[in-house]
Amino acid sequence: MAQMTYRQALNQAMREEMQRDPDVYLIGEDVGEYEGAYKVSEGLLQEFGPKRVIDTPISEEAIAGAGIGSAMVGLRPIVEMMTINFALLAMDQIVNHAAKLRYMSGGQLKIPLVLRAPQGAGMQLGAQHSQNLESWFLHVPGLKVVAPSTPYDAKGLLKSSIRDDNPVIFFEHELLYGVKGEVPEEDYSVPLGVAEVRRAGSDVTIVSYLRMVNIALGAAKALESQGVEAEVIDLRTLKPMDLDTLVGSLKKTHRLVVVEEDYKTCGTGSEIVASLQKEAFDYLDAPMERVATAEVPMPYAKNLERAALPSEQSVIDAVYRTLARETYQLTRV
Amino acid sequence: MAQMTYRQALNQAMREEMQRDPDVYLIGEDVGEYEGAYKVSEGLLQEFGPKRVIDTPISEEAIAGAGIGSAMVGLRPIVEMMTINFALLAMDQIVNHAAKLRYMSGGQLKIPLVLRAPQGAGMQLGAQHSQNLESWFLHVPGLKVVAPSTPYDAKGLLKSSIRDDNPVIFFEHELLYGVKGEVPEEDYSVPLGVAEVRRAGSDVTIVSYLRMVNIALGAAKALESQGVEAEVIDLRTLKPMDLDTLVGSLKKTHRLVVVEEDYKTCGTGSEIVASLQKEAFDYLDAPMERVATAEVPMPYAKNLERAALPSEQSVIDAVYRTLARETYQLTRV
Amino acid sequence: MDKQEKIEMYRQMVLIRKFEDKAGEMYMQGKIGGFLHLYIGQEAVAVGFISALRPDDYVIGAYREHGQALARGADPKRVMAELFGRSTGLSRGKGGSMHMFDLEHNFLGGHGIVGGGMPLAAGMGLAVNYRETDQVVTCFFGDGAVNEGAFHESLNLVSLWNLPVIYVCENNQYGMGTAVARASSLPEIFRRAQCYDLDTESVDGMDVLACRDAADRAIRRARKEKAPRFIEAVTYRYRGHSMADPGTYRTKEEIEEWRTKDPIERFRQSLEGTLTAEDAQRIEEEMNSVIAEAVEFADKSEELPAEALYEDVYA
Amino acid sequence: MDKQEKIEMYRQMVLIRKFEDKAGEMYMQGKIGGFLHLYIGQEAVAVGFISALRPDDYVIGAYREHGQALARGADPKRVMAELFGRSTGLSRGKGGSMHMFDLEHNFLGGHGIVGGGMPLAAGMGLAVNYRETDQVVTCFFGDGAVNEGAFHESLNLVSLWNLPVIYVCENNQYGMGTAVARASSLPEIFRRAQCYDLDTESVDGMDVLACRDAADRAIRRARKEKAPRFIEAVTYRYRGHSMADPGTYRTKEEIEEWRTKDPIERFRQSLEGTLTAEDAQRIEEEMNSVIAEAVEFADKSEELPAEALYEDVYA
Ligand SMILES: Cc1ncc(C[n+]2csc(CCOP(=O)(O)OP(=O)(O)O)c2C)c(N)n1
Ligand SMILES: Cc1ncc(C[n+]2csc(CCOP(=O)(O)OP(=O)(O)O)c2C)c(N)n1
Ligand SMILES: [Mg+2]
Ligand SMILES: [Mg+2]
Repeated sequence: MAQMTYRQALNQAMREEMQRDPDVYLIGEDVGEYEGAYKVSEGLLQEFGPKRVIDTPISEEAIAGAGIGSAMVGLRPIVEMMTINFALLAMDQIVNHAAKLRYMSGGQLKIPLVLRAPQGAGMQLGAQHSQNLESWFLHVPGLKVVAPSTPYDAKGLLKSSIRDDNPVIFFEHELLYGVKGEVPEEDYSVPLGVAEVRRAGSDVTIVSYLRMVNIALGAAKALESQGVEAEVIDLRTLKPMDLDTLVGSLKKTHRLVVVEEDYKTCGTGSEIVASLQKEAFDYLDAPMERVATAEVPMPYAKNLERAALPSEQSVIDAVYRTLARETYQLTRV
Repeated sequence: MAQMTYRQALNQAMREEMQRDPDVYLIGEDVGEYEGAYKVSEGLLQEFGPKRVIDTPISEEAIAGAGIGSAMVGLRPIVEMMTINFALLAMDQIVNHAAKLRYMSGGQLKIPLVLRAPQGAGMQLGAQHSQNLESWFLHVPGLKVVAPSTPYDAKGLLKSSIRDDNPVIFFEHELLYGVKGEVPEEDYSVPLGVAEVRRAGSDVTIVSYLRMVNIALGAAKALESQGVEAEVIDLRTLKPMDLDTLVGSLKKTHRLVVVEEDYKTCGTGSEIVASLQKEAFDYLDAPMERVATAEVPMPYAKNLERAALPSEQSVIDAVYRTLARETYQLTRV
Repeated sequence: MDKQEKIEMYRQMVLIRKFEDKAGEMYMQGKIGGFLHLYIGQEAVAVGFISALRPDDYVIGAYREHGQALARGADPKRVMAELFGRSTGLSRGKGGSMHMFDLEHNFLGGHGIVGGGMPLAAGMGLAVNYRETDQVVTCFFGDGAVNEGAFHESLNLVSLWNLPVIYVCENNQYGMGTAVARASSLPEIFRRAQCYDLDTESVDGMDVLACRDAADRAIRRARKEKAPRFIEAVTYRYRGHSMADPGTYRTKEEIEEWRTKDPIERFRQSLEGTLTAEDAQRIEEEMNSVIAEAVEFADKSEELPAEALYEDVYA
Repeated sequence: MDKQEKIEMYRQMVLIRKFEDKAGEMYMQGKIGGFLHLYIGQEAVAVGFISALRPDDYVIGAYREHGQALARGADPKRVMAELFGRSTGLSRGKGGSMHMFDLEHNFLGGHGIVGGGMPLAAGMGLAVNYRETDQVVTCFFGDGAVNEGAFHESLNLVSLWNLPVIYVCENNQYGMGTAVARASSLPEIFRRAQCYDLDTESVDGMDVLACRDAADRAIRRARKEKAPRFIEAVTYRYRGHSMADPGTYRTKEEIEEWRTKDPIERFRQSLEGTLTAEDAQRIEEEMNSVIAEAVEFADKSEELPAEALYEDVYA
């Protein structure tokens, strides 16, 4: 297997899918000549030319809309939003159009579109450039939502997303682009909707996705040295969500912590916890915990930004809260 | 007390606040000459003139932005979005600007703005005109979110919202405008962030807001005849949320059903359930239930729309699910 | 254009008029729900522009689109069934008045968000050039849409990229209750498109042959030279914005004045010699029965079963 | 304009240039995080336009706004402290480079969303008319913003409602790596504003007196007649889009060519007789120490304590 970065894995996925299917094209701000604000589309303009790698004006609504319109008549656009923060200008096209056109047309249309966007904080970009909006998209029927944490999944899930006949919101993370991992030489894809157990454990389940998987794994490692065995599950796809894997894990661990970089209120974790308290009520030995970003617009100052984001320590604390509970109950019994 | 409609109550609140404070003004599409798509601003143009009741072009982004800009320099706009569906075109202004400006300016700015919008389904308006997006706004720090179910609250909460120094998203419901209720003659307001117990009961707590409160009350009445005493709580404000009242009720009933017209996934109910499984873990005798709209773009056909929306029956079924659980456990013991 | 073609255009205009009259009636009877935006008064625009297209061209409208769907060849039975919310409707009853889709005729909706179809049309134009065909895209919308950001971004794109898109603004003088001059900094709508380096013009939207002529010219340029165009069709809606509109913002006189320019009546007069009084009478009757059949069809059609609620969300 | 005023303008341009040079340096040293968009090359625009304003007028910029904040009178110490993320910064370190706010000087940001400030400026103009004062609003943004829907909706509003807003587009030839002609259907940016019925013009953005003159005229019209205006200032950014930009999309020759029009150098030459070589030297030195002080101040300032994370969310 080759070692490559998350960025390179994404680049390969696009390149290979564009080679495979002439209807696949890439459109977005500075994706061509500039090769992407985060250089994810490096070399694509050169290989595929300006017909298939399209630089746009700064017009998010029309970029999304043009992608959708082309998908309505059979093309398979990959729309790059420079960051998810700018998708706020395209919400009408994404939610009122891409997500609903198939239904409103009684099934006549399909919208095979991937909207890729980096999200997340950690680079001191301030409140308007550090958002995580995945739960907004989870809330919208008609969309799928993908959020890979490794180069392997980035490539495999992007391929599946491009091949999918539905609008897929594909989240990337600015701080993952440079992360390396193993990626097979041969063609492969990762199916949408299947979570992955990144680390087995019996004491507590830590559920996460995107960059927070690394925080979860770091916390799990620290916990191990303290005798706590955490199972770490990487959701990979957020919609549809692989609840079965979570329930399976809970049956074993009876405790759960969700770690998300998004805000807690009505975030992805809220849905996971709300679903599991129903699906796995009898298996729960303690309240499930949510670790998320502080509910403030993201500050610029480094110390404050760091304080706002989930950390390994905050995950460890949450794990201990789920365990303390057991201790308490055990004492009482 | 006077009997008046929800629409009239809202109208009075705006009228009285505009009389009281010359900085308060109303802006939106067809709010003046047309008196609002739903006639909520009837008579206001006549009373206050075009300077304070401003008809706009169909430019949602600029309408929101102009309201926010005027608030940055001290005015107190009431921005009417004709319906919340069109706010998708103004999300950038609402979320990236209104919600964040105070924080990004280190507390220098305040944004005393109310964005009023009807939402919801039930009139066969189809997928692009029948959305509920309250959970999106709950997700955004810096905003407050209000959702009254009665004329009394509509007036009292709108007054508080107008007087609040923060951006408040004020949800109305198209099917509530014509509903009548008692409204005092004298000046009053209803504080933000305080839920109301609409009906006391000991067997199960039903939490709801906006139009669904009526569904909840209807279900509670039916349940009563079957010997089940439901407590019905009207949240009234969704952000900040009055969790205390919910926990208090759960201590008594040990069972809870949330009824929302929004989608379930990452909806308001997800947050309530996720919070309560932590805050009230020991009081829960059964998994909490969420009753919500079917996760499909809203269909036009009457029979399908009806099938998609929460009904008294679906609430009753959910209540029985929480009770069945008890029965089951009692049998087992 | 030969005689037959003109008579066919006339037939379509009568069809639309009668269809919309009947739809209004059915709405009052409670057979149709939701919002209903009638096209009466604007028939010349849909028929003039759409009659000039080839079957493989794309058409996209807004929420006042019954007339456009019919002009494009959609079966009146299925359009009515859609309004009735039946399984036989164009969109299986899931779309309703605002969301008619007929892919068989390359009619791509039926969109309820003001201006929302404009970027979609740009995308279709992009697809045409991508595939290197000579199709064109015709996109209809109202005067109100001109003030949306989507208008601006779309016009810039189609001009910058030379997309074969014809944007047709049906300036019917009002966006709901707001007169054009109260919403647009330049009341001559076509001038609002003059800062994107594309062809613009204004045409009499009550004159079907003028519309057809403008369409022919625009289509020629778009097909051969990939030149987009913006056309304002000056027209009028006789009825309220929707069935719920009391219409207090305009005078009876104004409406009467416009009615004297009625596009169907005017076309009929201009066709004298080509279209005899008997022909006109015969068309009238034919259309009456087409509409009657449509209502009967719609009325007899089944609703979708409740399970169908969950169909068509994902492909 | 008297001599003193011109020298003051010169002083400000030097201040901005030196401030930005130093900020770039501090960024490379890791003292500043996030994105840093330098204003070097564009100094004439901020100084020319802002020097013409009254203290009670409103100014709003985008994310390349340090120069505007400084020209508006913001304390360089606090601007630098903001970049350093310190509690003494203009926005308490919570905003950073892209979100400078200084209400004391009616400087209303500091906005990171391209085009996002334009509707806000319209709102401020609305507030001015609402209060019946004669303030004006000046709003800066880039050539890239011209293609956003917000541009269009805002221009229509200010024209329709006669709001005293002066929109200043700093056409520095690129939006990130995209040259104007690759993004705008009309490459002459001011022509993109000619369909809203407002005054438009293009001005040499490398000539501070030309900018000042355009500002004076625009302000007079806006104050007295409530007439909005759109002004394109043709300029150039010497540095990359941000510190991360490799800048491969333009040639060294192009940059050198623009450098020959350097706004500071050019202004200095035109001031010969008014501004002696010694004056210039003195200003240079003064500004060096202002900047040095600013860095020292920023460096010595405290960070906000962690609890402050939760402050400033709600009023
Ligand atoms: C984005 C958006 N804003 C507001 C509305 C509500 N609305 C529906 S139609 C309409 C008026 C549109 O006028 P115009 O574009 O002239 O079309 P017409 O109705 O005259 O055909 C408005 C404001 C909407 N559907 N979408
Ligand atoms: C809505 C939005 N889209 C994209 C971006 C990313 N972005 C930041 S600056 C920029 C280029 C803007 O160019 P221009 O308006 O010419 O301003 P300049 O940087 O030249 O001063 C882009 C695309 C953004 N911040 N906001
Ligand atoms: Mg109209
Ligand atoms: Mg630029």
